[in-house]
Amino acid sequence: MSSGLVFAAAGAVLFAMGLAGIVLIGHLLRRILAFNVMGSGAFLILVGLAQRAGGADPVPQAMVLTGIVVAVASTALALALARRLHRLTGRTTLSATDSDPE
Amino acid sequence: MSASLAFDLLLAAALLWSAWRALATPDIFRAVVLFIVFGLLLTLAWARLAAPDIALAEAAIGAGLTGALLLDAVGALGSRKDGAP
Amino acid sequence: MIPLLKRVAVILAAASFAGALVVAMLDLPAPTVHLPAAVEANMAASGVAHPVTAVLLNFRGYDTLLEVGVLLLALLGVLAVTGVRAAPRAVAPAEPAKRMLARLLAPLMMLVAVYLLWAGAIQPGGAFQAGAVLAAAAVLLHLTGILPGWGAPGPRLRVSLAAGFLIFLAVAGALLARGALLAYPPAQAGMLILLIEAGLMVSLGLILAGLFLLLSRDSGDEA
Amino acid sequence: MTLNEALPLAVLASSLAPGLIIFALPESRIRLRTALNLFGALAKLVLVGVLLAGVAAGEDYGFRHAVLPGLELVFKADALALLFVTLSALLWLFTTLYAIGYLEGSPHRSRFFGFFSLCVTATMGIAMAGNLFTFFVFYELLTLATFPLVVHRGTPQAMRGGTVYLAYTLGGGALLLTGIVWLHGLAGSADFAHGGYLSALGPDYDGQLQLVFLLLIAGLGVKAALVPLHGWLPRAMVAPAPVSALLHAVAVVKAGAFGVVRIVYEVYGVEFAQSLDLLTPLAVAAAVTIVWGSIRALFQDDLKKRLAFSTVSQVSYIVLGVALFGPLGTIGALVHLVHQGVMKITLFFCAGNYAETLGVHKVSEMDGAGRRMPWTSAAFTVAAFGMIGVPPLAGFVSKWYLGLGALEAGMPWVLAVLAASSLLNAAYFLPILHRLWFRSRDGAWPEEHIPARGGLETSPLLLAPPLVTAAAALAFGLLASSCASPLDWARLIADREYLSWSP
Amino acid sequence: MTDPVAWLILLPLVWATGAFVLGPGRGARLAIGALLVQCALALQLAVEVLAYGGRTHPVGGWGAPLGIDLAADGLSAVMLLLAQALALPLAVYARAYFAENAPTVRYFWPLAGFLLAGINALFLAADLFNLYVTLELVGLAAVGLVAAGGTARQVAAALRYLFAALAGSLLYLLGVALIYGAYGTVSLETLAPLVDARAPAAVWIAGGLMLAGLMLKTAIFPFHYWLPPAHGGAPAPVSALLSALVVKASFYLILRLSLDVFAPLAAAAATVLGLLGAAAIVWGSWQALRTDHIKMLVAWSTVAQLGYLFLVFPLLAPDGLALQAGGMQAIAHGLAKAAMFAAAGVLMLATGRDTLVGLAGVAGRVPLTLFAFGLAGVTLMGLPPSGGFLAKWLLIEAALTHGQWGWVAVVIGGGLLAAAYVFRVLRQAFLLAPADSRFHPVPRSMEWTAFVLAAASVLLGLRGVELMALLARGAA
Repeated sequence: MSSGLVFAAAGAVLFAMGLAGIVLIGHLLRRILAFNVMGSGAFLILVGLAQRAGGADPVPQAMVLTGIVVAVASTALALALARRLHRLTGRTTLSATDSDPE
Repeated sequence: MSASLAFDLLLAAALLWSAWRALATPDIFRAVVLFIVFGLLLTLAWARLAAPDIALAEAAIGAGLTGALLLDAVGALGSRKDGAP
Repeated sequence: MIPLLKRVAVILAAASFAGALVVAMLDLPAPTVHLPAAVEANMAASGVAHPVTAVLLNFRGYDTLLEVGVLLLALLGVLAVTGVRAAPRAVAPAEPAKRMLARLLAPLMMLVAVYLLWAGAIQPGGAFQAGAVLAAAAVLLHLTGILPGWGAPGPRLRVSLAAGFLIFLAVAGALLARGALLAYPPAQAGMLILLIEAGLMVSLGLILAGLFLLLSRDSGDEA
Repeated sequence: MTLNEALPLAVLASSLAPGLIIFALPESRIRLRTALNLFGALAKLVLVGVLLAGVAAGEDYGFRHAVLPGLELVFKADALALLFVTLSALLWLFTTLYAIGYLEGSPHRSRFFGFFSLCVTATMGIAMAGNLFTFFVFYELLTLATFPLVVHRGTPQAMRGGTVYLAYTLGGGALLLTGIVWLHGLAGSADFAHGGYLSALGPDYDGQLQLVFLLLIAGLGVKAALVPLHGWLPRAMVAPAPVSALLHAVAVVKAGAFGVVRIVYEVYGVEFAQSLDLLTPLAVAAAVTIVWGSIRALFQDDLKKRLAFSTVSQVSYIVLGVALFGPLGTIGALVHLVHQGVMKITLFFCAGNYAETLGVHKVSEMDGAGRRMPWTSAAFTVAAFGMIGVPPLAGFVSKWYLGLGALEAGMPWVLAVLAASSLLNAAYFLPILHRLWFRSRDGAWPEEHIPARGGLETSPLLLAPPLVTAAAALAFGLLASSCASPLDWARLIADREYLSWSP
Repeated sequence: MTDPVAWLILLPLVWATGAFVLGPGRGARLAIGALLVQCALALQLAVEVLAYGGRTHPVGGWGAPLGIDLAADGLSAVMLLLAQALALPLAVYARAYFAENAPTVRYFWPLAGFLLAGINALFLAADLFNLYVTLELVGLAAVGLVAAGGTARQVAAALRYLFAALAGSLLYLLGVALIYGAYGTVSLETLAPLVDARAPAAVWIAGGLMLAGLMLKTAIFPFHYWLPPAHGGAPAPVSALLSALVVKASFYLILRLSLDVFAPLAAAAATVLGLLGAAAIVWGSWQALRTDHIKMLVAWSTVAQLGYLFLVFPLLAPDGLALQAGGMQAIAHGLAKAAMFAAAGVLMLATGRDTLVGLAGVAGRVPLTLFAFGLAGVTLMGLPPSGGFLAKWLLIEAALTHGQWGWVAVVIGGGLLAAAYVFRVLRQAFLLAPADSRFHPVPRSMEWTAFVLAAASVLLGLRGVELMALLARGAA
């Protein structure tokens, strides 16, 4: 039970937690949190699983670096959209009817 | 049960706990703070996984910048009262 | 389905998914390909000593090129959405003590950033971390009222935002004209990577800072 | 690209090119549009003449174009194709003249004549198709090109008629496509050939081939207006008169009938079809349609609807002829394809004249029209007698051969059907003639648009076409045995079709 | 010297960044010029692949497992041709569209540039993680374009789209992580021989996750909920780009993975994908019949037409019929859908309204656009002589040769449903215009762009031989 596998397992639980969060949470900001948790879970699995037999593997680590930057990019865009929606409609959740044509 | 395995398991448990609390608390400000705690714990986890680059990046970008963005968003969204959970 | 039933069902499904995933990961046989050995073997020709930077900038440099594109794209998305037009709104200046602290910290953080950039070749560090530290410095200065928020980025700011990516593209294009895409000649590899990383540090710093400064302004006033 | 390859394409282009140009013409360019239309029609007639001479002398004209690996667009101007091509080309010229007169001053004429040319191009494509794939391409193109003409007036009623028309034709097209692709899977993309190409498949395919035949006939039956599938034809009468005349009396319904001819003779082969005993049910379906169409026509007060049901019945003569196993039946079917076209277009032209000139739409309003419009009524009478089958008109010739074919194929009951339908034809045409000539008019005409002046009962462009086509109906009857008559051409086709068959 | 594979990725990145530097609302001429070069490059690549077969470009010169490879085989060459062939006319259209009604979309050109760069990179990528980055590039650009209109409706639709795209990307990423964990590499070429039916459970889970992620991004039923508001609400050139290209990128990826790496595993999901495709056709067409807004109708039509693409999976076989059908449908639908959205944009500009009723009598004002809409409709209905018809023909033939009757009925039914909703629009336009209807003038270049795209989708029906030959050229 190397440390890689411990964190990979933790990553799996984090991913599932984030996935459940996306489905259940309505509030935009908290849903963005869930996406970040889910992403961190995937990164943990990517590195943890690759290093389950001990020894650092630089390739998944470089991938995770790229992943983190992409994650922050997505989060920034999501936050910008959420704030604009809030500025325009005062709502912090997505309602079913808001995107039907007027 | 070597010491390092115990520490890893403890750290993993802390990670899961902080993530679960961050997602479960309805109050958005405390959720973001818990998320930043989660980010710092994650930095430790990357250190344990012999990935100092990621630890640094996670601290600076993951917890740091994302945390700042989220806190700022909480400030902006908080300015107009909203009830929806 | 009433919300409680739905909540329980989703959590159960997520738990069983996590369980299946962990079980599947536990009984995975050893991988057939072992890339760290290949990285080690080619380190000499990569132009840097630190394996992660070698993979990030050389072996999988193409991923990084697209990734910087993604970051610039995110900034574009934010600019297009927030519809920032009016003059930037100044944040109320914090107490003098904080301002003095910020003035002291900012140059120090820039020094750390440059060190991180330089160290990236031989030990953990590199453009992304350096950029993030620069961005943190900018955020700090903004929060203490020294640095105003951003209006619509002027030509000079736009060029500097895109500079890092443009340098990376220029190098890639030049190398493509000579041979394969991003094929650094081993002799100049180190120098080229440093050039790219320096450009990236500046641009990434500005972009990451921009993400914060543009967003924080959005709540202030009308589009 | 030899001359023999270029000619069929030229025939297509002679209506496609003017059509596309007319689409682009602004509404005001009337003279240019008329010139383009007439030039196209005349050019087509010249080309068809060259083809007729060539095919009679044994030349073969064809063009192949690969669309997908193993799938080709094939054009073949053989004797059978030219029968339909000649009919359409001739009638297109007269209908264009008629349409120019009919649509005087109405809006959207560029759109009308553009789609009108597209329809004729589609008809030419159907006639000259060399394999089922090409046939289907132009078969569906005809549907698309006729829809805008049916809804040309833009009134809600026209829209409803158009929607029904689309539902039927697209549904039929879907069935036809399934059958064709199924055949393509079984026998590859073979070309039409005398005696068909399916008999080569082993006996274990018979069950499938019978099912495919049902699909194909159902698909074609929509346009050939076989009974359960004829509902669209009367409703499509909302279209302007020239559309009803050329398309719903000639092009569209003939496309269905022509398809049945191609499939029975040149896909299955008439002997193979007989061996799969497909012809008898086809004959029964045709017979039912003939009788049913005529009965429904009896009760229609609207003139165009009565003519529409008459068309439903008359087109099935062709299908009946095809189902009569023997050369005489075939001759009867093929010659009726031309004769019915000529007679029915005359009737529709006259109906259009009555409506356009006097505002008469219903049979009950036609009292005394003979005195007011003698020439139109004369043409109507000639065509009506032709439809009934009175010698020496064209209708009699085709019914005569259909009767002989029935005896030859050993189906005496068909004679009874022919006799009954002739009686029914008389039953729904003679009252009209009686009203025309023997009733006097005691009131003003409903809406007299065009006053009779200078000896002409209506505008020359509306009067000339029916007279010419009525004369043709008469000529095809009288000169049937001459060398250049449709009967002679039909006999030529039947001989080639039955080379392999000995009586 | 000019290697089209790499330049097709670098060039759009360069002109996108250039357009950004030029400032908001600028960059149109730069984009159109560059797109001309890209079309030439795509054509050159297609000719080379047709002549010499597929080829790989090792980025950085390191070679497969260590470095990242770019691979161009028949399928990717065809998709690249489609992408450039759509981007050029739509760029011309967008230039006139945004000049016409106030530059509502700031930074359209840089966003569109990054979108196209991501799409080209995706068609050429041969590395699972690299595909993740390209998917993200395409996703964020598309979300940015949808949201850039700035109205509350578009921002909400963009958010819904972003969440779906992010969920899809993360599911896909987890799949990549598991694959790397299992085999130690993410290069498609190295993985192909390693994956077999007896793969460990983690690999099966990875395949399932990646499939689910890509299905979310392709908006196949039941994951289609985000597409109609996003494509229906966005400005016309954006909807055209998204509906014609973006959803096809993730479909291409599912096809690529189920043909190469996950071939042994793909059979398990094939029938399910086919059934979802059939459900998409029915549900999409049903919704298209009920909405009375033009662009929502065309957006729902995308949901339906994607169903056709998914019918390919249960029919994939060595005889290549289904692959040809999929390729032809992707191209024909791409061209037709771009034409239809372009035409819808013109109709809305002309009548000033988005509703079908508002269309009455428009035939007199913008006849060319209506003709374009009709031609595009012919392709969607799969009526001859169009590319859509050839795709339908190939699909039915593939289904019949495998004796799978169900799919034939679905394809035929789908065509009739498409006819139903296309003629809903065409019928309105033939009605007589009510007296008070005013029509705004519309720039000719927009009408001609819609017509050229629609005519291309129809003329495709006359000549598909070379395309199918190119499609059959497997990897080198």
